[in-house]
Amino acid sequence: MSNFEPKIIAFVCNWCTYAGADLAGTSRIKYAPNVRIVRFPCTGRIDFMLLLKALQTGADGIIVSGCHPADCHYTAGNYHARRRWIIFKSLLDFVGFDTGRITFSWVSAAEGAKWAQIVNETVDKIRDLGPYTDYSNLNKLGVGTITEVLNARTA
Amino acid sequence: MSRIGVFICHCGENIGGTVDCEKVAETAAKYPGVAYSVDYKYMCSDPGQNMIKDAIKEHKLTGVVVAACSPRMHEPTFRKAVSEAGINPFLCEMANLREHCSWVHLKDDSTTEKAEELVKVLVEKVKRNQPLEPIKVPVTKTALVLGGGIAGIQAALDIANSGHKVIMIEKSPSIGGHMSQLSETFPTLDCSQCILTPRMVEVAQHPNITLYTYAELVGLDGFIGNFQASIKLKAKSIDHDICNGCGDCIAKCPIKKIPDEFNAGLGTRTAVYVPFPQAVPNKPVIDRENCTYFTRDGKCGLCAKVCTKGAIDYSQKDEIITIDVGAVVVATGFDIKGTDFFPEYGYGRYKDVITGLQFERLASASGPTLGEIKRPSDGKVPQNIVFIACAGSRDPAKGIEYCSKICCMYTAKHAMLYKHKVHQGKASVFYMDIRAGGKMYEEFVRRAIEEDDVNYIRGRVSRIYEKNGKLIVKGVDTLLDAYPVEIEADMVVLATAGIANEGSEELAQSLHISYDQHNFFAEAHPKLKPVETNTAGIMLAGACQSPKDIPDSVSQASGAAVKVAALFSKDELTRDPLIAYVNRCGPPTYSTCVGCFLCVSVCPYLAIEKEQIKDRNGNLIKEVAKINPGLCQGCGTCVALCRSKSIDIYGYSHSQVFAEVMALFNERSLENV
Amino acid sequence: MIKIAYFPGCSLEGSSKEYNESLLAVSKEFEIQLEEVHDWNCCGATAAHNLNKVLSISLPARTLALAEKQGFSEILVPCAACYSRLLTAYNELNKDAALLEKVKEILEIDFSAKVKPFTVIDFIQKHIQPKLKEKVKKPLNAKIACYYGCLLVRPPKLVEVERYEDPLMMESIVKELGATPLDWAFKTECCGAGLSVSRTSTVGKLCSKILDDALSRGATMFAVACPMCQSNLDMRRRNANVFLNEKADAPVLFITQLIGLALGLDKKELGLQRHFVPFNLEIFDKPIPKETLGKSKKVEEV
Amino acid sequence: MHDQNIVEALRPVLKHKVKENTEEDIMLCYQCGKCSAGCPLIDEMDIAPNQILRMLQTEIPELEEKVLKSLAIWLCLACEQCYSRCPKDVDLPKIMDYLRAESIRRDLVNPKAKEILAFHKSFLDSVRLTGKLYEIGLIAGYKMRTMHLLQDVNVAPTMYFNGKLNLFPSQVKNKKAIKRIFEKALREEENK
Ligand SMILES: Cc1cc2nc3c(=O)[nH]c(=O)nc-3n(C[C@H](O)[C@H](O)[C@H](O)COP(=O)(O)OP(=O)(O)OC[C@H]3O[C@@H](n4cnc5c(N)ncnc54)[C@H](O)[C@@H]3O)c2cc1C
Ligand SMILES: Cc1cc2nc3c(=O)[nH]c(=O)nc-3n(C[C@H](O)[C@H](O)[C@H](O)COP(=O)(O)OP(=O)(O)OC[C@H]3O[C@@H](n4cnc5c(N)ncnc54)[C@H](O)[C@@H]3O)c2cc1C
Ligand code: SF4
Ligand code: SF4
Ligand code: SF4
Ligand code: SF4
Ligand code: SF4
Ligand code: SF4
Ligand code: SF4
Ligand code: SF4
Repeated sequence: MSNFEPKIIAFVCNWCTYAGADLAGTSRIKYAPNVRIVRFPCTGRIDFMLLLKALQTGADGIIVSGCHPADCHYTAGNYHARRRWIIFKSLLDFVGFDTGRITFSWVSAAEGAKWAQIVNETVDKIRDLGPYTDYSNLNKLGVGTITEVLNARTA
Repeated sequence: MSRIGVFICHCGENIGGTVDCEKVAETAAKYPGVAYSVDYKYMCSDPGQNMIKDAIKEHKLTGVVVAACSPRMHEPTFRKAVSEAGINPFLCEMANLREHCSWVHLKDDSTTEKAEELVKVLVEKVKRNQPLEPIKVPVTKTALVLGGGIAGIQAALDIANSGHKVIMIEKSPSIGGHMSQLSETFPTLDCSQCILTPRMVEVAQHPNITLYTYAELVGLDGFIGNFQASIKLKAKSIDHDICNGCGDCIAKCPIKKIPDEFNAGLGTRTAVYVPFPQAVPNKPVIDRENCTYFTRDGKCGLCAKVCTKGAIDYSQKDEIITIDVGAVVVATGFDIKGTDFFPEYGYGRYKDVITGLQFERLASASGPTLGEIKRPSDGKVPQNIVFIACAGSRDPAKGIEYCSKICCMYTAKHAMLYKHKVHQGKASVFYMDIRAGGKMYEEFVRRAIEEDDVNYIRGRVSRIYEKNGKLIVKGVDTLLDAYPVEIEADMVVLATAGIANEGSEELAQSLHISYDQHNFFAEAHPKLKPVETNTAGIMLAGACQSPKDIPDSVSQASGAAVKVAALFSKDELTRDPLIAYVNRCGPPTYSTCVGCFLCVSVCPYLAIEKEQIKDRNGNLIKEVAKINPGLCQGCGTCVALCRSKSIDIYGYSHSQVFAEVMALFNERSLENV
Repeated sequence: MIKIAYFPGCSLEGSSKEYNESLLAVSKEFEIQLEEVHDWNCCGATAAHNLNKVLSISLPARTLALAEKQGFSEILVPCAACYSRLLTAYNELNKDAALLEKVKEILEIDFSAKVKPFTVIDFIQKHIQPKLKEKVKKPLNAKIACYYGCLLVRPPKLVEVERYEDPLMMESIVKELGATPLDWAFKTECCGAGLSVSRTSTVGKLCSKILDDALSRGATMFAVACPMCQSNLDMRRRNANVFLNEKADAPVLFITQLIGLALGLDKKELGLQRHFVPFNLEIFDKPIPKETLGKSKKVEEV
Repeated sequence: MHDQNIVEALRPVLKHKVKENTEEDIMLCYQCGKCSAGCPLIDEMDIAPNQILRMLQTEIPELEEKVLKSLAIWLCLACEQCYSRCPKDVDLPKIMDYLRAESIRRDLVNPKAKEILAFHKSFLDSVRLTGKLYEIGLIAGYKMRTMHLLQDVNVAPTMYFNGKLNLFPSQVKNKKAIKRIFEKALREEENK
């Protein structure tokens, strides 16, 4: 396990965290290369089924990050995201999923250094937790089926 | 079958120095659906763009991924380029290899591998992109200006002079704001009223400006170019169309002891009042919270008896009007902290410990002392006066952590005005730093010290208490090894912090604009968009954004006015069509929407309506959600929320985002899904 | 009969016996039983926290632990310095789990540090004041400077007193005793506290400023709620008088002694003979001097 | 030269030690002087409270030593005035506690602080032996340490006659427990 490199996927909003990660770039702040950013208009858009999908298909850890409370570009999307996350988290806890694999945070457009720090911390944490192997259990939550339905409909 | 073109940019050494761009291009060429893949030194240069255009034609591309810098930098550039080559601009996406990859990682295999994956993600996305047309919306060429301080006045006049209509709303009975309360203004010491009053009058008389005083915004719906403002016109209890402003009612009103807001509580006023002699409009209103006719069931009524014009109308009601406007300038200004929140300065108990604004009124020729500096407790002229800078500012423990910006300057001004009026008096200023960054500002402060002999002491005052009619001010001089300084002052002026107005949070929420942690309204970008907000069509001017002096407020107001004028220069607006929609299909389902309308409650822009689907005979079959494309801003909250997955959103559709995730890690999906 | 855990502290056994005596006497009048924590020890005062942090937490922690074992959840601590030490220990132990473990190991007692200390002022406000007015037999005719010193009101983050620069709790109590509370500026200035023995003249100087402010505003006596304040203003009066133009002779009484007097308790029972600055009941017969100041707004109705 | 730099880099900086041990960040202080302005002992201190923090901010070894040798750290009464008014929430009294302990550890105690230290030590002796403060014992111990044999002769008799002095110490029953606390706490301190 010594050379295990965790795969981290980051779901970020366009206005705050994506821009914050841009700032980390323009400031040349170095951080672990394990993270892949997927851009969303707002954390409010993030469907938590996506998180499960990512875990099911190979992610070891996830970062969800958007604007600070009260700073949402769309006024309130991040509140809705947070509310849904709380419910979702209890569901995950219920099925015995280690929610430590999911980092939920706020990073503003001005917080390049914070972004780098969150990535590094998450990578370290997931490295300690080891690869995620319990993914077949996620089928219990119906991930596979929902995605298939979706793909069928929106293809 | 998709034919995607992939264009990998080196950005000179910026990307190429860390990422093996050639290898990325080679790998990308093997991704399913990729028809063409190439790397080049500077993709955004003219030759780079031509390369893309040529490839589109030559390889009959159906989509383009440019893997270069952040899309926040060059997405518009490349979308424009592809559309010039004849494909829809929304079929172009950017992979961020610079800010999110080469600049933040070291040069090694894992970085190149990451670059490859980032490209792969966007290839999968762009395959599912749809051609979209920008949304066109008409523009209502009337601006709403909220707040009638100097910032609002300047913005209103500039917009009106560029030929557009302006509605101005001021919540108090007169426009003028804080500037009308000031005595003389730094750095030139010209009389505040003298430069302000002509502009106030110009606002009132301008044919393009409609002024509503004693009015408040109650709601704002709509979007850039097409807002609907609801405005509450508070009952003035006087018909201003009839009233001639003679003032007889004011002279007779028996309720005379109301603390006068205009004089910062230093004087009193009557229940029917004009806030100050130069007020615009110069006609009174009745303050219903204090008039006994209202507080004690019709008692008094004197003003109605003396008014020869019959203008008094106790039966007037608050009225709500709705106005269509195309843009909004928020110029609601600021407030200052009182003296009561300082435990160590007496909890606001000492009458002769006053705020800077109160000092302005004492120094003003139109103030309660007619410009003579007299202390509030006994009317004596203070012989020894102390000013305390940063009172509550730069004080995270008790006040606010930021610097209020204007107080160094007005404190120097106050000390100077005092010395000009009380020649033999002694003036001391306790300060921490002197912040005088502006044209002629440093010179102004030096003049106070060098010519007017104001005693500047570097140190924060620990305590003020009263003894034998004197205020004992205890500090140290930190430039003299913390030498104790104890001054027996006759009056103390606290330069209290400039803070956001009470209720600014609610106002921001009803305007859908963001605000910072101190409740000041937030600009869209701290340097490059200092007058816009994050909500298109709403601009900021003046001290509602952060404490500002008059020159800064006026400059920003003119900037906001230009933004409004530029918006009004077109008849139609276009904007990105990345918006949500509820699916529709043929009978018998019509839509998978089950009509729970949970989405309606989460949409921050009230963009979701109910739609009735009826048969030919007009019988209701089903009620479903419908999104108004004019209102939807594309946040996607409804998309994630809808349990029946009936809503999707262009640009971030279910199929796009799932494909992105699956593109990254498909090893498990093969075994499991 | 209400039962309350009680930590008198060393000075109430020694140099400030009268505080203990008057507190017990008054409590009895209100049918409150103060039960001393069994085998309590010294809080370590300033000496411990000046020299050794772990010691400065462990000493008061032992008393907290013993009180916990005896089934209490709160503890009355009349000395402001002890109160400050116990409250600091309470807070640190609740904030820092590692420290709690360490202290448990040092004390060899298993406890959870959940016993919260409170002051005599808290005690009076909660248990005495509501029934005080009806019990007052001899209203006090005096202008009383209520002196709080430092540690009853500071640091505000720890002690949670609302108006920590100008507290009004004792004022509202003496008002119910029929006395006039003084509006003055030095209520919370420091008396020199722990320097009493080692730098007596410093203490004299600090006390002289406190005396001067109160007396120049017409105070006839002082009310205190801390043994250190009392002994510095009383026992060190000679050292303070050196710095004053006129010798100060206003007595310094514990708030509990004042309550006792108003209830009609015996002078001796309240330990009033123990003071350095003599106290005579005649003081209440003298007319109250005119207020020398009147510039500030009146203290809000207390 | 090079070695000198390494030595310098490894030197324990006092302000860092303060932070490790008290969690108080000396860099928060912006030198407004409010603490000194209200300090009851400012007239007698050789270094004002804000200056103490300033000296530590500089990281200059000579100034750090000057602080540890100062009388001011011993005069501080922990009256908490400065902390309750500091705009930056710097807990000066807590920092002072640490500086005193460090001053003892490095054997830099100001000679003029002899009385104060003697008082504290006598106080703790009394507590160690009896579990409580035995005032006569305290004064006796203090006098032995300082040789101020005549101090307070004027108040002691009155104290005695007023019943304020106990001739025999009141004692904690479980003296072993107290002894143990002292031993363990001192060991803890030495391990720093
Ligand atoms: C003591 C003092 C001295 C100063 N001296 C100087 C000086 O010498 N030189 C200088 O350049 N600057 C000086 N200033 C700064 C100057 O006052 C400000 O720069 C200026 O007032 C800012 O103008 P504004 O229009 O942004 O805000 P304001 O003057 O605060 O005006 C805001 C207006 O909006 C109205 N309003 C508020 N909320 C609403 C609402 N919800 N709906 C409708 N209307 C609303 C208010 O009633 C007010 O009329 C001084 C400030 C102070 C406090
Ligand atoms: C060391 C330094 C650091 C700074 N850091 C920051 C910072 O971190 N953040 C920040 O907000 N600001 C910063 N600034 C300030 C910032 O640089 C200025 O605010 C900004 O550049 C001003 O822009 P400008 O367009 O007014 O002037 P300039 O940037 O000076 O541009 C003027 C342009 O006009 C051209 N020009 C001059 N004369 C003529 C002529 N006669 N005809 C035609 N063209 C002419 C010049 O060639 C130049 O291109 C910094 C400035 C300096 C010096
Ligand atoms: S497209 Fe972006 S990454 Fe490429 S050269 Fe231009 S700025 Fe650099
Ligand atoms: S209401 Fe009547 S009396 Fe009052 S100012 Fe107007 S016209 Fe004059
Ligand atoms: S009715 Fe009201 S406003 Fe008119 S005079 Fe009487 S109190 Fe004044
Ligand atoms: S402008 Fe000057 S007085 Fe005002 S907060 Fe800033 S530094 Fe302090
Ligand atoms: S949440 Fe979905 S199902 Fe419910 S009303 Fe909205 S679109 Fe229809
Ligand atoms: S995406 Fe949905 S929630 Fe967001 S603005 Fe559009 S309709 Fe409203
Ligand atoms: S009051 Fe606080 S910030 Fe000011 S000098 Fe003292 S410690 Fe520093
Ligand atoms: S705690 Fe110490 S430094 Fe602070 S004011 Fe009191 S005596 Fe001075």
